[in-house]
Amino acid sequence: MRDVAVIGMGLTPFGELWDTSLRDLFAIACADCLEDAGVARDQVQSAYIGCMTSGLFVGQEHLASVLCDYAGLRGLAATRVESACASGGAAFRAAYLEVASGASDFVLAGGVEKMNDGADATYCLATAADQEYEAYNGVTFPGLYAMIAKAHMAKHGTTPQQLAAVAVKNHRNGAKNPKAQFPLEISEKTVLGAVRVAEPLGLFDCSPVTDGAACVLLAPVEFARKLGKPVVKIIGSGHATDAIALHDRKDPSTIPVVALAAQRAFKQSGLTIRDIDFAEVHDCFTIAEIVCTEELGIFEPGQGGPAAAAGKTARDGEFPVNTSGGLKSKGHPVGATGIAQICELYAQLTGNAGGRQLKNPRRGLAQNMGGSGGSCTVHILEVEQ
Amino acid sequence: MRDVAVIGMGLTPFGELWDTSLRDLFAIACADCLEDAGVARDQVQSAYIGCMTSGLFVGQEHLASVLCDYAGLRGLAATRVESACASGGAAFRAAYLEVASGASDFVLAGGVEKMNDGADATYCLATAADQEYEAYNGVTFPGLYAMIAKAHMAKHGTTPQQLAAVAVKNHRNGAKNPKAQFPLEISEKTVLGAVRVAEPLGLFDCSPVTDGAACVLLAPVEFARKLGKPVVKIIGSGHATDAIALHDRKDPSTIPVVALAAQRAFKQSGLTIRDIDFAEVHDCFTIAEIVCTEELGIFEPGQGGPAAAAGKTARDGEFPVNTSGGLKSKGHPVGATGIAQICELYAQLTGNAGGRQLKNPRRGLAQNMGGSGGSCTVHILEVEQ
Amino acid sequence: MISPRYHREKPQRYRLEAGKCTKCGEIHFPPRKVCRKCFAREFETVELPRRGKVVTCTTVWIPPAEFDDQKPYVNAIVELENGVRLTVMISEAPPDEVDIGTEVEIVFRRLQHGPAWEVIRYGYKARVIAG
Amino acid sequence: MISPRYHREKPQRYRLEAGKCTKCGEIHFPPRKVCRKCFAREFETVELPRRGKVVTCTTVWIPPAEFDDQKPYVNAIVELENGVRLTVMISEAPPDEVDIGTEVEIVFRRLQHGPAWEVIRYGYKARVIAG
Ligand SMILES: [Zn+2]
Ligand SMILES: [Zn+2]
Repeated sequence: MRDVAVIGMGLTPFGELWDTSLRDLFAIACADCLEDAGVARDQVQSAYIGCMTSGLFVGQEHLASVLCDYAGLRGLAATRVESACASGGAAFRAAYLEVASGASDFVLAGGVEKMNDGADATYCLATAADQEYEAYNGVTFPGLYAMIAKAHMAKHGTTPQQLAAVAVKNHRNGAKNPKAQFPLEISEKTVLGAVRVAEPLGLFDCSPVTDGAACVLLAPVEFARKLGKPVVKIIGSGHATDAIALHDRKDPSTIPVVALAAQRAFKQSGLTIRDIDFAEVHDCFTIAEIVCTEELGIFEPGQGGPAAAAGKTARDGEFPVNTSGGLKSKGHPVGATGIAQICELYAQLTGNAGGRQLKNPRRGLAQNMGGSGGSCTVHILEVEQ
Repeated sequence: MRDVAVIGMGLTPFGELWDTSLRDLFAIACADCLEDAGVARDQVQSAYIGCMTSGLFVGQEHLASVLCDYAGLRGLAATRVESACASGGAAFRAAYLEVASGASDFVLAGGVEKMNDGADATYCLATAADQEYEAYNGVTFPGLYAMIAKAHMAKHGTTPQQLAAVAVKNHRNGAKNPKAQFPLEISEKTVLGAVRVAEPLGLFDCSPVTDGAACVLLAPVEFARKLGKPVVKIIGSGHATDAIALHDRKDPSTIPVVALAAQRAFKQSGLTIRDIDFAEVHDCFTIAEIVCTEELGIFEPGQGGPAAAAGKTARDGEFPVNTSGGLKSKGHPVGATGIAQICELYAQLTGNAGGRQLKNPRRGLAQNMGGSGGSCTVHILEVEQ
Repeated sequence: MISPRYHREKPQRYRLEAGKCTKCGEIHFPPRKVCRKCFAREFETVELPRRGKVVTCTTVWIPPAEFDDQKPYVNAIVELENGVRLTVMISEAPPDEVDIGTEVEIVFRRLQHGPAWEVIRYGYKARVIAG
Repeated sequence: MISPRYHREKPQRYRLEAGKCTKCGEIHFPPRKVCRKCFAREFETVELPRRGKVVTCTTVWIPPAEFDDQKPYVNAIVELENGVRLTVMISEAPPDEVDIGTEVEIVFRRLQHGPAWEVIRYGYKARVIAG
């Protein structure tokens, strides 16, 4: 396989963008990405676009056709990819493999979701769970993660304060991100006192409903080296699936699909978590960030909560997690999230992360998860020094 | 890139399968495919599954997770791929590229659609067109192809009898296909006298609403050569998109995305249409087969109709098209169709096509199209001799 | 049709507002964020001309449920005088009066009323110009 | 919920019918076409036991629209006596009576009635067994 690099990124603002349609969101992110990369649109040979459920959110399928058309990319090979909230990560992996194979040189990986368009978001998102044997019985997505939290608390003594620490930290990071939906700091008191969604999760334990799009452009590393910019290589890609229903997995205090995807990415790169400087982690709910930091091996099982409370995952902590603000503060347009994570890695590794810039990070990891843990992708990016 | 072969296939019966759910359809096709290939399920590293709109048809997304779970394939990397009615072809291409890249050895390409589950199929299918600027104004999918037919008739003198010849021929082929939804011969009189759907198309010019699933397994050619079976190689893969709205393309009597995808597949294989022995062509409507045989170069522009009427595309004609019965007689579960076409190529090339077997075909082509021509894949398969 | 999407497209459906690329002059209907011809990203708003000709058409006998009360109706692709094309429903003409080349004008009409819990949809149709 | 899908799952929702692999004995609920454990494809129908314990649970305060009249309600994952797990709604118990380890029995109930044009959904819930 050829070595592959990310050579440009584009990201719309994240938020409730009532005036901007699904197709326009993608067109903006795509145009920004190609400008950033400095590559002409007719050089792009292929695109993979992550989107969870445009059919339910806005009544439109055949996304590769409509989105590329409106982005001015007519003619290229383009495919929409879906794996619930991991759609973006899955699109990135498919784009990576196409460049690695040698079939194409310039491949776009995009993601988009238009969630504020009148549809019932709770219903639409529940289609990422088992519709017949979970959602049918009244369980919501916050409800599934609440059951994970309950099990984690019972097994490890994780506390509501530790969950709140994740939200507080991610909002502190998001406040430095001009694209974030909620770029404002919040206090532990705000999180703990918020309206209840599904016990033990309150409103501030949950990521918001967001419109947004993100794109990155991939190319062979040899090409990237000619650009005179930092060269950001993809050195590991892991992808895994698991049973869709939470009740069909052994221990609801764990999300094993994350460890499996990470293990594959680490194996490819020949690294361990100790070689990674920072990570974007799928914090759809505060408990998700805690469990995922354990599954990734950043902390031992049960230590994710105490570590968050101790500031270990803060921007100046020993292992910064979600410098972008995460899904929690930046927003979570489900199909776009996996690509937005890659954008944050790329921004940090090229030194363009503005007020939230880490000091000379060398390797970042992005972990993007579908449903309650039915699918996961993990990617590791490294900047050449 | 490594050379890649198809080493097994599985196909459910096609039809109105009220007793079989989306997940069960896929599980059956997948299990049949792995048995046919003789590969253990834990060797399968990855899967791409084409499905157009399970969100609208059955209210379920996150397909890669639920389908692999119910197929017993838990843990592998799996992604759902969507490009309207070309979803299956897009899944096949992604699977091909993953094996070609060297990232994985055994990759499943599947497709599934559960269309008979209570949802309004006309609405669901219209999401493959521009929902805001086509469907909003009352146009249906048969309506779009009817406008293509009208333009083709005006430009080339194509007749309703020539359209009918496509339906009669495909039903003659489908009558020999035990998996076909409507395995029965029909007469020109039946086609011309049928209830009108959208002028000049009647009911028998249209493919039916179908439940079904299809899978093929891909592996490196070196592995395929050890199996003691005919070795069926993928020698060309082309994929293209175009504007989603028919009114945004220059000439509605043509479907240029087909020619573009074919050109890419021919370029890769170093062949022309003259080197191909037979084809599965996307006959979602009779006019589609006529236009596509022209776009593929089998016939000159305007000659698709006369050629069909003259029997040139019959099983014993100079260029057999849709020996499977095509979408028309075999059925058209939209996400599965592109894979079912590959199954027919594989069956013909390995000598397993039963009563519809061609005499020693060497190379077959599969053309799978999305919407009214917003996307298309073309694949060329060759059996080693 | 749910209301946020409906409201966003009103300038197009009620007034045929298009986007003209300030760099190359290409007119896009509906407006786009990126010019399909030159990839520029600035546009001015222009209204489309109302007259045009039928490029191709069909009579729909089996419509989606929400158009069922209007069947059979004619759908057409119309090319307006400035070359922009629209998919329209033909208003107030029997099917046999519409053919390729038929001259039409764009008019504002109710398209359908849908189920009770949805917005009533309005927009453009095309009417045959008496010869 | 539209009716073909509803009717297909009735044996599970009304009678807790599961599929037991005739080769390895693994019990699947709902029944499957392929055994997740041994990949065999033949099954016999068995009914699930009715008693079990709560593995984890939550109180849902913000439900989807169609469950709004029942809020707050408790969802739980229940492990039945034979090890099979189900996601259920808890019937007839205030939230604070349900916790990890709580013993429950499966009962047949109306789950919700949905909008007027849909089927009324029935199925299983779980009831706390008085201690
Ligand atoms: Zn321009
Ligand atoms: Zn078994």
